[in-house]
Amino acid sequence: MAVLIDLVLLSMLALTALRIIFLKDLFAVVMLFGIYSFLSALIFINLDAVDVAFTEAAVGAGISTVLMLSTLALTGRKEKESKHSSILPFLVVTVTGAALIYGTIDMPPFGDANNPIHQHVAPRYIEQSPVEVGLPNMVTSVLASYRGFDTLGETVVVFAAMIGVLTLLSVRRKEDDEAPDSGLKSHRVLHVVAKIIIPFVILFALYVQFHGDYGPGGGFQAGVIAAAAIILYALVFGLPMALRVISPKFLQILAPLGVLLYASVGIYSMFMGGNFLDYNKLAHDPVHGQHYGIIIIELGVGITVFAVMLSIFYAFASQAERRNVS
Amino acid sequence: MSFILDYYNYWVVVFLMMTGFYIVISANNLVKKIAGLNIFQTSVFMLYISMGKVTGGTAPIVVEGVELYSNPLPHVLILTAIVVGVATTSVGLALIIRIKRAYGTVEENEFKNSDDAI
Amino acid sequence: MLEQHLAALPILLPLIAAPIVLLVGRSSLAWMVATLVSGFATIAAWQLLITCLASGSLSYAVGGWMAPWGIELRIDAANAFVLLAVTAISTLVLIYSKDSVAKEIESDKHLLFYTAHMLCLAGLSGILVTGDAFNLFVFLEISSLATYTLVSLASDRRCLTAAFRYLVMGTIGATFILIGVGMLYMKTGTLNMLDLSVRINLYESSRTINTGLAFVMVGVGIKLALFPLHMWLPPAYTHAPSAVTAFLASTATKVAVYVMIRFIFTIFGADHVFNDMGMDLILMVLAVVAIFKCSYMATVQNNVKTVLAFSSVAQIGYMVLGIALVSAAGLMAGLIHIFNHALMKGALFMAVGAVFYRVGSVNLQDFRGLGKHMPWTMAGFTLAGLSIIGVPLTVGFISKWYLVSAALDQGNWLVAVLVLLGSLLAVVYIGRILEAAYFQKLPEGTDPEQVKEVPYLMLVPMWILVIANLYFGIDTSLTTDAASAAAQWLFENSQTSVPQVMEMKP
Amino acid sequence: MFFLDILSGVLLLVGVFFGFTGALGLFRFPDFFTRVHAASVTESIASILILTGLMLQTQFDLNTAKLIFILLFLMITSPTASHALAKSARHGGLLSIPESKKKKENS
Repeated sequence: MAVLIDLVLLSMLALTALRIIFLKDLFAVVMLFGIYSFLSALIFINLDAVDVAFTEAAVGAGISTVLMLSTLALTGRKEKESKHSSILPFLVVTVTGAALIYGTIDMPPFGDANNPIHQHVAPRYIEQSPVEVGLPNMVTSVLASYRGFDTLGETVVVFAAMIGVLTLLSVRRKEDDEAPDSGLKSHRVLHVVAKIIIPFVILFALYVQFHGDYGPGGGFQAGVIAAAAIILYALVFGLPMALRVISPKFLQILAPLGVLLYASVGIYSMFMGGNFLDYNKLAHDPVHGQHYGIIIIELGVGITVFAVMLSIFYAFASQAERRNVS
Repeated sequence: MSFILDYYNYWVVVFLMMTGFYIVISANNLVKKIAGLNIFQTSVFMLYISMGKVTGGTAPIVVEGVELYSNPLPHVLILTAIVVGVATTSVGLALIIRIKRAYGTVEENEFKNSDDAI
Repeated sequence: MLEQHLAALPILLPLIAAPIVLLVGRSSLAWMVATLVSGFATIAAWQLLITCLASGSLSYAVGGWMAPWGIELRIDAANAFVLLAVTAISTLVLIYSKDSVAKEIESDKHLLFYTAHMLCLAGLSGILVTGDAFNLFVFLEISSLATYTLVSLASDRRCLTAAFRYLVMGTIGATFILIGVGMLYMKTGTLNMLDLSVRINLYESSRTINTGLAFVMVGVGIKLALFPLHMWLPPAYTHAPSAVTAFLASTATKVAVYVMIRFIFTIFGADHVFNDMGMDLILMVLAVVAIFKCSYMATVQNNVKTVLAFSSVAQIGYMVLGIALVSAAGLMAGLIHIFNHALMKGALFMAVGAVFYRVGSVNLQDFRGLGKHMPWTMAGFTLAGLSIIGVPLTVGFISKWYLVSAALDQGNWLVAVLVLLGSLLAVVYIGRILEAAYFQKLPEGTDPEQVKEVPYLMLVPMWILVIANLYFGIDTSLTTDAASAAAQWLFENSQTSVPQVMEMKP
Repeated sequence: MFFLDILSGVLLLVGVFFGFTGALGLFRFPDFFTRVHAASVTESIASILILTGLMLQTQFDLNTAKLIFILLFLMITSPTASHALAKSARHGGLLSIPESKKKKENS
């Protein structure tokens, strides 16, 4: 049954991807990309990667699509016909693809429990992590503890993205501009529904943040969801209102603080005599120490991701505002 | 038949990767290039997740009475990679907005012509 | 406590400094914090190099989890050597950048510049120090994102398209590396580099692993601007702000060369890569073509930054050539050239940045008469330029010497001759600039009062590098010791196929 | 339990049928407004049926509660989304087919 679902989803993915090549309407390209992301999230669920599916749906289909749409609003939605030939790219792709297919022939069979990756390294995560780290969600254990350094790097990547976007697009806040024409002003229904929904979305973000140890979720997903709540607010009530609720300056302080919170756990464990990010040293009982460590660093990740995603959205959205005004 | 069942997943993933890669290198419009880049990366994520699957296993969250779990390590790697992907996407899109403002176009051949070579 | 964590310091210092720099709020304060932190990282790198030369290699288990379950930082002579070059250049560039950045970048973006610089340094150090193949990808992306940001900070609009092209190429490269690492992981079940090398050797020959190797090589090839994949580099280096170019040209591609060395020698094993796959021939041909094609391109450019950028691609050819000679001597020549080229290009780009600071553009005709009006800058440029050519008593000579003798050791006359011929092209492109600077008059209508020497904060770091060019060209003990130790270590461990089998018990 | 399984199966099948007709309508209907109409109406009924069918498959524990919440949110958000779409189209000046015909005749 799983194979059947897999096949259907994969063929839908292939169709979506092929369609994108030939489409000239960029709006449709972006929507199809969102569909592509959702479909791959479904495949991830089918392949047991629930955390990944969650993230892909929130990021690929959510944030990325929103950002692409706001870019399109500024750059125009039609791709122009180009005369340059597509033979060379096709050749490159064929050769690369052939190399990959050649490589697959020797691959361990799909789904076989005797594959090397299920025999080495991973068994310890599966067997020992509930004891050593004490969390039922192995993905969180590996993410936050065994490979916590990767996750620190990931948080820094997000931070670097904010630096990049802020360098390129500056958020300008106009105080005097009292009655902005943005937002879906006449949509009474939307206003009411948004007001009902947004608190629940934030509540859900908190749930995902602190329940990540037990189920799918964690700081990253929570940060994205919380940012999505504010983005929804900005879309419905207009950007200036959102800027008044959470100012960009505040976000620019929040994001580095999240990174520092994460790093400070590592520094603290160094002072307690362990290596960097050694949570065992945080409390007398190593498992408690792991627990504290993971909760704090997940919070750091959540704060940074929330601040970064929101300030990136602000930066993009305020470009669109600027164009509307001029 | 079992040969196909063992590998069909990887083959489709390779096809998807190459579709994304083709869009990246052939598209003339920068936004489409970025969309292609995302498709390329998402397909690579699928490669990783495919290798982590164990037939008959469940998601790697401890449930009483379940013995066989899929491999959590690829999931962790891909969580990180997804975040890296969105970071790159946002910087790329920000660059596109600036290019549009500076050149008035986001078609690669058009702004290539409007500057000297290099 | 510091000794225990020495291996982690070069990453942690800039990594933690980056958010702090953003928070301090004032440009001058940010500059001070960044420079100090970079200086401390240099000291740590120096200590690491000394430790590694004395005692082999260091390992640091992040999070207290033993490899291969946790992430391991692993330092030996090779990466300590490159790390020293990277951190030292970063410190000097930061000192230099105070005035240069004030001139070239809008004042409200200075904080972002220093933050991005710190992130870039953290990423580069992370790539060098980590012993985990996936962790390498993460740090690669940190440094790349920071680099795109840095390149796009310039005021010329062409920096945007350059940065975009760099972003697309860089992301394709990183994704290729991701695919390659995925294939290795699939066959071995591990991501730790040493563990990978042990387990790869269990297979006689596997298509999946060979494909993984090919993808990693192409991905790294993009990152290091190996010849046919170098097209992103000249525009990026040309249009980036001067301080950024000085930093990137002398560090980023070098780190990518190091990654290539690490993958070939530590993970796959030189024997497998070169004898079974025949990579040495491919790399050698590409390297030689790079040297000639790009040196030639350098001779016909008008923008001096572009000249030096093409020269960088050509010089990368020399490094790859050293690797492709497949001998400890060749590898040593490659490693020495990584270090030496960082010194030369750092000094040259700083000098060009100084010219930009006063003249406002860096086309060849703008260099006319500068020998008289900016004597110190142009003297520095001349010495570093002689070093690129490979004149005796400079580091360039040392690199070429070891490269040629490594080639001759193998009886490879052709390569030795080609290396020397390549230097002739360097004479042409450096000579054109010097000719303009010393034998022509300042163009009409320029105010000689305007064109004068740059501030000391720019001159001093430039001259430190110039003097280093001369010093390491005369007293070569440090560079050759470190490089030969590193090359021996890499080469022997790669030959005996199983370096140190680690304890595999949980 | 057998009875519940049958019931849940029937609900799921009917839900899938409605979902399918919605997709068909999305493709086959002539203009924007009829398409939105097809998609939104069938989507609401399909999601009610499918989620109820799924609830019957659970052990009536936390998962059931989660499904109820999902249903509640879908009931609020999906009609709102359709409404917003249609209203924006209207504001943007998009006309339905009879209207555009009338406009043509008038002009």
